[in-house]
Amino acid sequence: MQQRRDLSQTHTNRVLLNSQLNTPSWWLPTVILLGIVVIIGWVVIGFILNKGLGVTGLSRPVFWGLMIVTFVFWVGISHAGIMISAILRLTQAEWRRPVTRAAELLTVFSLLTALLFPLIHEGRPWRAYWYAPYDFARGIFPSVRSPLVWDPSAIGTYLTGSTLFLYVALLPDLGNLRDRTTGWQKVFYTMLALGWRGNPRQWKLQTIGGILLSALMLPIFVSVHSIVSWDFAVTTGVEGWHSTIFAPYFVIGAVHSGVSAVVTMMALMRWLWKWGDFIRPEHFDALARLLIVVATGWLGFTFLELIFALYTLEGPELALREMQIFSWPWNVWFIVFLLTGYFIPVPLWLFKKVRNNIAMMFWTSILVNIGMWLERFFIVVPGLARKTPFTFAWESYKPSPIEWFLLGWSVAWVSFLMLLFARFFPLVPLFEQKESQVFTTNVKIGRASVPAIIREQE
Amino acid sequence: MTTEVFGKHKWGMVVDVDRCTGCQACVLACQVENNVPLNTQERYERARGMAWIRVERYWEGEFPDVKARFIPILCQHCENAPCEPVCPVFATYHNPEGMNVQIYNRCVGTRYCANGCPYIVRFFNYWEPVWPESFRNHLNPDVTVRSRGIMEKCSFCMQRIRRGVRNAAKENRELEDGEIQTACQQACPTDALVFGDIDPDNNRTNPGRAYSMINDDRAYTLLPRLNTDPNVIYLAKVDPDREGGAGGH
Amino acid sequence: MASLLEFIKEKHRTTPLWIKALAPVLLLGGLAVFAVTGAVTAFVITAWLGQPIPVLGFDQTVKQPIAFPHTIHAGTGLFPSTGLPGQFIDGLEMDCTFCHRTVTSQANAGVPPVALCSYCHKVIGPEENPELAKLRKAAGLTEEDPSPINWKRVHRLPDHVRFVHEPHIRYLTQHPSEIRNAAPGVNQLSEALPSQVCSTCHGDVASMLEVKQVEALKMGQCVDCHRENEAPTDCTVCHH
Amino acid sequence: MATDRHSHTEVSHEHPSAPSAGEVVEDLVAATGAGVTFRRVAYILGFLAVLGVVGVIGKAVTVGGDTTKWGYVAAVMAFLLTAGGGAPMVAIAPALAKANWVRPASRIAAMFSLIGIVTSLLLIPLLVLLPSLVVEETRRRSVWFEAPVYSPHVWGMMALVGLTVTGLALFYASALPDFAAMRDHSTGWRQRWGEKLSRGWRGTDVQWRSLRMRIGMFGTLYFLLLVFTHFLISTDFAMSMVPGWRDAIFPMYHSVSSLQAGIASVTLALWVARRYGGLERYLHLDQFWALGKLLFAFSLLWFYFFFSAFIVFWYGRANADIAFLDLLIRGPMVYGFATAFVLCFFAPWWLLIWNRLRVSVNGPAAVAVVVLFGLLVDRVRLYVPSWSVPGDRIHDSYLTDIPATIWPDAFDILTIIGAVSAAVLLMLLASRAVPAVSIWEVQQMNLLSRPVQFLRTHGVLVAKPD
Repeated sequence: MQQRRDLSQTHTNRVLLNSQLNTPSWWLPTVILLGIVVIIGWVVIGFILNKGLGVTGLSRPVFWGLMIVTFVFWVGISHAGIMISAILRLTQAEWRRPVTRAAELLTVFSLLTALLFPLIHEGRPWRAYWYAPYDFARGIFPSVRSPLVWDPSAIGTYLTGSTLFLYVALLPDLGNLRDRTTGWQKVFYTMLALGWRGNPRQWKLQTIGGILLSALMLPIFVSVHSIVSWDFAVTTGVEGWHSTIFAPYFVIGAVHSGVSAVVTMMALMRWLWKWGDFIRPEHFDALARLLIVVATGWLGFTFLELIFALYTLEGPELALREMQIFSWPWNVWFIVFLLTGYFIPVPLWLFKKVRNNIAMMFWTSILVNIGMWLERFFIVVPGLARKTPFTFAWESYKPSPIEWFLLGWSVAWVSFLMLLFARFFPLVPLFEQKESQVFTTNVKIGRASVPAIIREQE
Repeated sequence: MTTEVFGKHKWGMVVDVDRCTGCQACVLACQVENNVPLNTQERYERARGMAWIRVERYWEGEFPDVKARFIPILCQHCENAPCEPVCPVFATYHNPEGMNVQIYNRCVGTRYCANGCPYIVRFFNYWEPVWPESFRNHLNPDVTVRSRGIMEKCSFCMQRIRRGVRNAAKENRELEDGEIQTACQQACPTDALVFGDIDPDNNRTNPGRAYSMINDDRAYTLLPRLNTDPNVIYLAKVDPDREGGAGGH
Repeated sequence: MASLLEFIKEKHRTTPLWIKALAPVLLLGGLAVFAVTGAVTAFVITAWLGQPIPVLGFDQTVKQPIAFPHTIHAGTGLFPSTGLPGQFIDGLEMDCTFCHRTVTSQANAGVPPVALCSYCHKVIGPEENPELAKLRKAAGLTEEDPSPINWKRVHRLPDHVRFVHEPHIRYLTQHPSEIRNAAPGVNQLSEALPSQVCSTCHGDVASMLEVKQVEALKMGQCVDCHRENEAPTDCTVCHH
Repeated sequence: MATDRHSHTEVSHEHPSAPSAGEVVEDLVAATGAGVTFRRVAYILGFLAVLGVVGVIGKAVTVGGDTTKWGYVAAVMAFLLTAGGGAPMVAIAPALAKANWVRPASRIAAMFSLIGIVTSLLLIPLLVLLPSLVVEETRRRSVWFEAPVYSPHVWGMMALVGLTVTGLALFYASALPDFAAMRDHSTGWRQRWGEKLSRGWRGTDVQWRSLRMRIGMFGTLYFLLLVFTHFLISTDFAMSMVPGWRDAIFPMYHSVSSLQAGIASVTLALWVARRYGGLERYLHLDQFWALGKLLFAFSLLWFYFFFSAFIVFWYGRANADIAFLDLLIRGPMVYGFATAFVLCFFAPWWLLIWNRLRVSVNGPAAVAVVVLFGLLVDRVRLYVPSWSVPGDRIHDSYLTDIPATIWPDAFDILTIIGAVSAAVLLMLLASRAVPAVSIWEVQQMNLLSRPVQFLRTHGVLVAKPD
């Protein structure tokens, strides 16, 4: 709060709506460039559907590869939204305010991306509707025992909830935009604003809606990545997967990568739209402190996962771990994973100077997500490659160029969606910003001037 | 009795490892019987070869007292199969005859079952299968040709079982032991594979050959710690050099 | 009064813009949602009922290389000749199994070899019937080179279905009450003839000038019938 | 002061009026006086604690080296570690997150580290009884790979003692200003006691800064040690005794239920202090409401951690998985499991979801009793069957025979009652030696928050210094 400054509402409106009212000149070229990549990606997906999964590097026994890793990765990123907007909202953390919208948005888009990957990773994606209980004629329902049936329902619920949450929080800003635009834009925002006038009743309903959604989404938030983890953990036959710790381990890892992704995005937003007045170093500082706790928790879980894998002293398990940690080329990647996931960023974050340095935060948060992607790779692939002594074809999995391309494409696709969204809707919630201005103040205690927050009486 | 009765038998197989010479006749017979796509060199290089039954070689003992052993591995038709509950669409399930079956037309190709299988006997069709033109009319008409994007695995020659049961019903008689033979069993020169009804609750006058072998001293199952309860029973290799004569796997 | 009118006008003028703007969108959007929902519902309902929409082969006839009349061969009564317009011929009431000989013993009902046709049609039927001329040519009874008849298949199950005629015929002949679309009285018999059974799935072929598929023969239908008759419904019975 | 005292006895949403700094000191120092009832209770508890010692000795004499019968002693040790060890976290965690409500509760929470003494004493007989790591070339499952035979014992003891010492250090560090207050505002032995322990506290800027640093440091260290201790105790004292039991979440499950139990203990202690300690003025609905929320959250977490393990075992169906479920959930401990499930999760869930109960003083305290009892049963469920696996079977690859239910005998019951009584007695004695509500924290809270008129409603202005 020490960097709090009084910003007039006019200033807030003008700066935060700059993307909508005066589109920056870099926006169109960037979107076109990303758009080209996106179109190529869709063509590639069409190619996979047309040719079949032979074009991937998958083999036997590594039946799941890069696409599943990428799926888990994006589901992980999606955990940022609820972490920031629901948990911090319920605990009344003041510094969440400028981040909420972007985090929620990231949740929605990364979930959409995540859902795509298992779909195209199926042998016959056009039959995916069999996951839904519709077909009475044959008397066959989806198998509710399968984690692959739990998955779509959990992710679907999360996606629906996040979208609602995003929209409810968008309403006041849409009203704002409606009053500041003309022509087709006015019509567009008028329709979306649903008659928002900002009267007390509407504010009350909007607040109740937000709090209710946060509380209801918390269990979903936990369940989504737990269920993703059970995709792996319920399998007895794969060494390294059958671990009881997977659910909380995945969830905390997801928060680690998700919050880091939010940091990356905030730095970008600050640079691109010049929102230095609103996204301040103190916000990075708070997020970094949160990340230190989360990352350390995550490291603890990683440690427990490894220790209890070795706890059995069973041959196949030991062989798997030996390969994963000590054999070439896995050993190098394992070190890279540990360094990027924890041992480079976290010690750096311990310094206040680093926490308040946007460029450092940007690069360290990117490192975290490289590490977290590698973590998922380390969970999915080596386990399958060294499943049991019966693997007669011990061929290591080599992802094909198409799979690598799709991984990169997914980043471009999410960025594309984000930029497209940012053109039409404010990425920093205006009303939260103004509310924060009202709620925070400085009080004099003795000789010191201390930042203070006005809270509703409990 | 004139209609086909289903679920009366519990099929299983006994594999006498001591008799196996590793000649691979079973592999070839299975390939021909079940329209398994041809394995090219490229497929094996990419670890995508398909063989519903395979002969694995393993080494026993420490050098220099090391011995090469062979063991045929096929779908174990586990009673407690890890592949079954994970399928979201019931494309694989346990049928009343004790078999783990794969329904090709229901499969969506998640490959989750293959991840779960500790014996690695499930195969995925990465490509549409192709046969040379001269082979087209040699395909078994009783076996579905699997298209790309679905899983397949040993079916215990389901088509032969169905035909045998139907013939018995047509002739209004009980099925005889040994009447149904799987392709691999038929091809085995040393009679190492024995297919038959192994249901212990079945009140039969003639116990049947497979059934009489499952309680052998040498009988064991693969990976017992996973509690998959396979219906494929192995009889251990007899090793005269070793004390007691029988060496386990 | 005037002031009231003014008031209403004023009220009307200030209708919120968002309602005005939303109205056409809601209308179009509503229609679109309705259309999509309708399409999905139609799909689901057809799947539930097991009844496909009558296009693409179902309930349609197929042009065969020789206009073979099942009516004249299997029916009773007077039927028009397919080759000679205007002529009528008495139905022969032949048994289905006379031509489809393997139906009681094997998977396929069997299309008779041309020799079986020519056994009768060497002598029966006038020379000037063009359809019979095609048959005789195919059977090698003429000077021309014989060529096989490329009969078009009417009832085709998907490749992943293994349907065997034999047990179905066997069961239905012993349980005539289960026969559908049968001639009057058949369902009361204690035992039926194999040829009285066919109508269950194929309809009254004897009355069809050109054979068409009358039943959908979707999986739901198979499963329903198997359930009603306590036949096995395990997937592997038909799929392997 | 006396006129508005009654207004705090009834539960209301009104913000409590802040007593002046002087009143706070006098009130809280005066509250350390011991009455007749207090003495009586203390004597009874002391007697029960002695009975507990008799219980442990009786146990040693009657069953000798057979581990089977020691399950209940292990269980009560684990329970005390759970309930007492987690409590100081309640003081630290919200303090790190700058939450104001916790200030009046932090002293009592930190006081719970004294229970570590009882836990450490109980560890002694158990360490002797732990089967050694390597027997006839076979190793029992352990987190120690190539370690000396007695390493688990050494590490377990060091962790527990370290935890206790850190907890006491935290307790002492945060009590320094209050000792100074005792020095300045009381007479007799309390003054001398305060003078000795306050170590020249004058309240200079340097002293305050080092106080805050110490709390942060000891707090972080305490948390890390807590997780580590649970990791060691739960694996060496429970998991390693059951062949095939490999449950990576188990230490975390212990840590989380330790926090749950800690919250419950603090709630209960606060309620007792408020009801019988004459501290109504300082312990308000705020504290109970906040603790109720936390208790609710942690009860749900209990289920989450339990279920994460359960579904993997249940779905996995390997022999070891089945044996584990048979032993702890279906078999000899089925009633224990059902009771623990209801008391730790189901009852708190449905009780605390009810606003009238959660937003009250008595409600969370009542649920705290339920949760504490549930966690005792849960520890019994986890430890007793583990210790009842025959010694020659713990090197197998998985459990083939499920041992029968072991019921507690008289000595077990005496031990449980005695250990709990000793723990409570220590707490009671400590509350006489130092104010049960931290004086400086309350003063600081009054300084930092003040009611304000905000637009048309009432609000609180909370200052948040770095």
